[in-house]
Amino acid sequence: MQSKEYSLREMMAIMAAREIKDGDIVFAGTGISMLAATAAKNINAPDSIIFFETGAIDSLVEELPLAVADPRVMYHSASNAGLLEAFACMQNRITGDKVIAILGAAQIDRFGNLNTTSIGDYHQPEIRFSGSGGGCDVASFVPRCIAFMQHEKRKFVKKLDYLTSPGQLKGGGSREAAGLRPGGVNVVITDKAVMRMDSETGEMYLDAYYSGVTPEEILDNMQFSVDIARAREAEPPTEKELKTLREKCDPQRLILG
Amino acid sequence: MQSKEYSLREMMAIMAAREIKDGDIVFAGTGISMLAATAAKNINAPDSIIFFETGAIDSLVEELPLAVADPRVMYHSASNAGLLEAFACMQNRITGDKVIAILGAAQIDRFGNLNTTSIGDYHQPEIRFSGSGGGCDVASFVPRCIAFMQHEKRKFVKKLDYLTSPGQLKGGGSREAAGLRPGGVNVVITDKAVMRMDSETGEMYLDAYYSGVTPEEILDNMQFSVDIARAREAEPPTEKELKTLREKCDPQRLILG
Amino acid sequence: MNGDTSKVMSIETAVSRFMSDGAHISIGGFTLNRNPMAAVYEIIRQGFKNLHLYAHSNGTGVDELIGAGCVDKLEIAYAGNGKTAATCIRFRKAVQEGTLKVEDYSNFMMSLRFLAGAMGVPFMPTLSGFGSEITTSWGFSKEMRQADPKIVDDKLVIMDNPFGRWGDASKVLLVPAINPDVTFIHVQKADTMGTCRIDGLIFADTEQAKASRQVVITCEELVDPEALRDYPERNQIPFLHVAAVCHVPYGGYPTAVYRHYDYDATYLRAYADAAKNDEKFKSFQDKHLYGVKSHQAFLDLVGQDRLTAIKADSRTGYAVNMKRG
Amino acid sequence: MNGDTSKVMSIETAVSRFMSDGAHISIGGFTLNRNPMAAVYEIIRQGFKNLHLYAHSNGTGVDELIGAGCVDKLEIAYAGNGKTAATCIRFRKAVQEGTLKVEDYSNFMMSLRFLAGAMGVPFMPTLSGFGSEITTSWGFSKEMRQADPKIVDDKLVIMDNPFGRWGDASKVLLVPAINPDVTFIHVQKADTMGTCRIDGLIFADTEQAKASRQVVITCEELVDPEALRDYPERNQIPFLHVAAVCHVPYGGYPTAVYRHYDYDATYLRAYADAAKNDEKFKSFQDKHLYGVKSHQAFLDLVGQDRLTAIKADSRTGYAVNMKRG
Repeated sequence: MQSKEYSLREMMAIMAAREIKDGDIVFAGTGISMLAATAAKNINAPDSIIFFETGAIDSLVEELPLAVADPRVMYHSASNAGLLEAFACMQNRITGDKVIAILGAAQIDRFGNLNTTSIGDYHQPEIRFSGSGGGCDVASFVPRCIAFMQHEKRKFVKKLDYLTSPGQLKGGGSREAAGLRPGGVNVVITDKAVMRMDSETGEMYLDAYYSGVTPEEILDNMQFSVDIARAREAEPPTEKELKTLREKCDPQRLILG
Repeated sequence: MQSKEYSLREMMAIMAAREIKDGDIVFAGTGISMLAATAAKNINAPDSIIFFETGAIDSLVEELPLAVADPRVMYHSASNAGLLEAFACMQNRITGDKVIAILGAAQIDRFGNLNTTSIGDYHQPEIRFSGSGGGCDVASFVPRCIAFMQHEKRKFVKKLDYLTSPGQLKGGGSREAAGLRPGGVNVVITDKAVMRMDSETGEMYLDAYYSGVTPEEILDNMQFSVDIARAREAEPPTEKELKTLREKCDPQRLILG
Repeated sequence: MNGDTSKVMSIETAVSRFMSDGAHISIGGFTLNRNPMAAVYEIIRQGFKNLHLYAHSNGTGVDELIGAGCVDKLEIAYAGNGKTAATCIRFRKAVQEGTLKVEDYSNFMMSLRFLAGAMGVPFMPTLSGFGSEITTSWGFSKEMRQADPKIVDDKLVIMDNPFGRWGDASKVLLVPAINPDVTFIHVQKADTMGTCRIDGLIFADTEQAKASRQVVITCEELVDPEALRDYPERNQIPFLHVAAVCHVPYGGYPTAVYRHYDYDATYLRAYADAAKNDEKFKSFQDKHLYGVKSHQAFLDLVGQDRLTAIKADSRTGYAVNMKRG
Repeated sequence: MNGDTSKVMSIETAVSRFMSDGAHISIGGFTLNRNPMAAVYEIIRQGFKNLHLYAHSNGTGVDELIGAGCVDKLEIAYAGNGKTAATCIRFRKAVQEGTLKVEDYSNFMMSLRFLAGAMGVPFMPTLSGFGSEITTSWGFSKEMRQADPKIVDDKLVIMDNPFGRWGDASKVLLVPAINPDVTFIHVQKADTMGTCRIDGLIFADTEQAKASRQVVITCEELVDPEALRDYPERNQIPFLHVAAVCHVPYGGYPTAVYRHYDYDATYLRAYADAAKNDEKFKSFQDKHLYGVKSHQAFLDLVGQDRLTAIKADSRTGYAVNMKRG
């Protein structure tokens, strides 16, 4: 059963949660990405494993952490190690191939490359952001990455001001030519749509638009155009998904607002 | 006060113990080298720190371990880690420069290079030994290494059958030219004498012969000759040294026999 | 034997003994957790300048040091502080105004750089970062690097895999070792010789400590060496690496220390609010930083109520249901 | 959630499921400590041959596998077993008789090779070994290496430091990653998901496990996952890396398992005595290895008196004053 009453943030969290399958190791960041990971665990992928770059594995997240170093990620985990162990686990193909990651960015381009560093000239930036953190590492190693974005023209750009985290670089096999393994962002979840990367060209295309949003409106909010021929309307969250999200995952509404 | 009644093994243990100073981190192997480290700690260098390649630091050695992985090295230590931590601690100059190591070998040459691998052709050996273990690593990293040897012609050889652990290689700066830092064996303690490496040439010379042994007898038991001009008679163990060695360090006479 | 307690000293003494202007330093912790804040505040109060700071994702401590004008050069992966500041505010301001030179790496790269320093090798290899501008945009120019013997000539090096395709890699990216002059680490428990036992995540503290020429430990509890010899497997930093041990309860405040106290969301928000405006920030610093003489005086100013509110629950290790919204 | 117990199985099942002739395998422990002996004996009883074995200083297990004729190729740093055998006896015999191909490394190099495998990079750098014949004498020829895709083409590579003299090094020696098909580790405590808690020294077990495609854990105590969640910092191997968990009390016997039991010096000496003579060794194997059907039957044969004699003292973790001379 579907619900008409939900926020865009709830929609985004559920769209991301649906990408996660049982057995996946879910690399979670802060904010809505952590909520999506928790939602998957509580709704559709109980045997997914929450994993933090700080080194915590399979934490019992009773309260939503506000950072990946929040003590709430340390409770009741299978292991509390450190950054080296966490990134090694993703770089190593044996475990790394099971990882699905959720990332955010200030800018994304048509090939799923991300900017989390700066706007303007790198040496004299107009706006400085936090920097890569683990983003560049995750985008380098992890076969499946979800990017969370606000669907705005200044965020879906023709050319990134700084390429922090590699996606398909320039498409057409340029990722592998640079030395990277297959991977990087393959799904983009926004407040209007779900976009994916074409496995042939490496270019973004519109996979699903949310109820009440047209493909044209989506194109109007991007600096580059994408293929909309494959687009369908996204399946909205079910009552059950929403109930779990609200009551089990973020009862304090720290992320849902 | 000196004692006339002591075994050669006791003499060797005490000679090695005297090389150890307070503040030294003592890399100990098995057998007599472990006994020497314990002797130093109990006699002349109470603030030396016993350190095992298996990762134990400052263990409380209540019984002599029969191997560096003996559970007796794990008791009451400051840290029980692993091989990587132990060798990193020696490779790292900050801690590594404080290490003094005790090694053994089947063969040694005039430049303090050691063989613990094989006799005869490496691919079809007449006698196969255990191999490097940590020996090659220690000889590569540690500025001061003591080698324990039986003073026999087949052990002090013109040419090693296999160079396992680097000393001064071919002398004359060849160690540094190969990529190694200064270090390797600088003292050789045998059942007849104490030999040292000349800091200029890297070649072995006779530093001290034990009571009742002549320099000529020492030369007779080596395939190569060494400078004996600097030789003096070694100071025998004191009563106090022997008492501590026997009563505190190896009451079961596991090593002293 | 080994009863030496000469490493035990006040944080004021440790900072004045081991710090110097222009020093290359590193601080432990991650964003809002286990930052060595008592040490950070003391460095600021003692007025050390022109520091070269190495960090991976240290938020709170890094922003305070930058905000106080102590830092000239920063090598870092991430300057954010959880929900209170997606980008650290004084950091952003300093970069945008050109008063801080930044060299960007990733979290893994910075961790590997500390590991290389700890292991005593010139670099560590990774498969991260090919195609990223981290490899091509250098915050520190080649000229600046070559002019300073304490800075490595190359930010990183990319080379072909010398073992063919072994390890399923065609290329490797090498990141250079870091060996800070001094590293400050805050832990739950340390003994008088300097051995440390950390609860919860280690972050990269172990590698930071082992890579450093001098290590200053602040701890919630200072214990006799005997007390940490029961389970040596739990001691992550052996005393060999430690130069000073300072007993500073709440030495991580306002960041969290697992099983002891949570972060103070109220304080971090007040800091973030003040940080947005130069004048407000100056008065915030005057009150909380320069207006107090010690970490204890700072805690007294904050008040017992706030410390009680963040007290860790014994089951979970954090303050359950604490107001954080 | 995560209550999955499908990894729990007998050691017989685990060996038959994950082993195959010609497999590349690795075993944990060090000389006479925490070798996965129940697994080793089961591999021998099930008759796996032509194995490629990786070890650093594993004595007891390595010599048994070689003595039983299971191993064709060995990459190792040290084959000795403390006082009972300065050089492992069946190992020495096999090398001298030319029935075993050996590639020599150092302890640090082997540990770094497992670390490289665990970290997912093709190699690790070290400053060890320049000038040693380890670098020039290759046990596995270049031709043999190139013919086998599971063996790296180069034993090691020496190159100039790409960062100039950074890290006080002119050259670096690179050792290639190992990723075994299967690794066997014996631990004190494991949970049903596969997470392990090791007491005492770790040796290189963590890296060996993380480098391996499949990991089989044997444990003294099998516990519910809940039981290891109290202090996650103490769990060195998270379940992500583990394929099978087998509850085998005394699974490390005759090697020592810290806080549980000591090595059995009597058994190790009897083994060493028998190993010196082919016929005596055959009857020793017939009795202790092929004459029993399981590890429990082997322990029954050894007898309760011997197990009592090696029982660990609760203060020290080993058998105080045990006869070892």
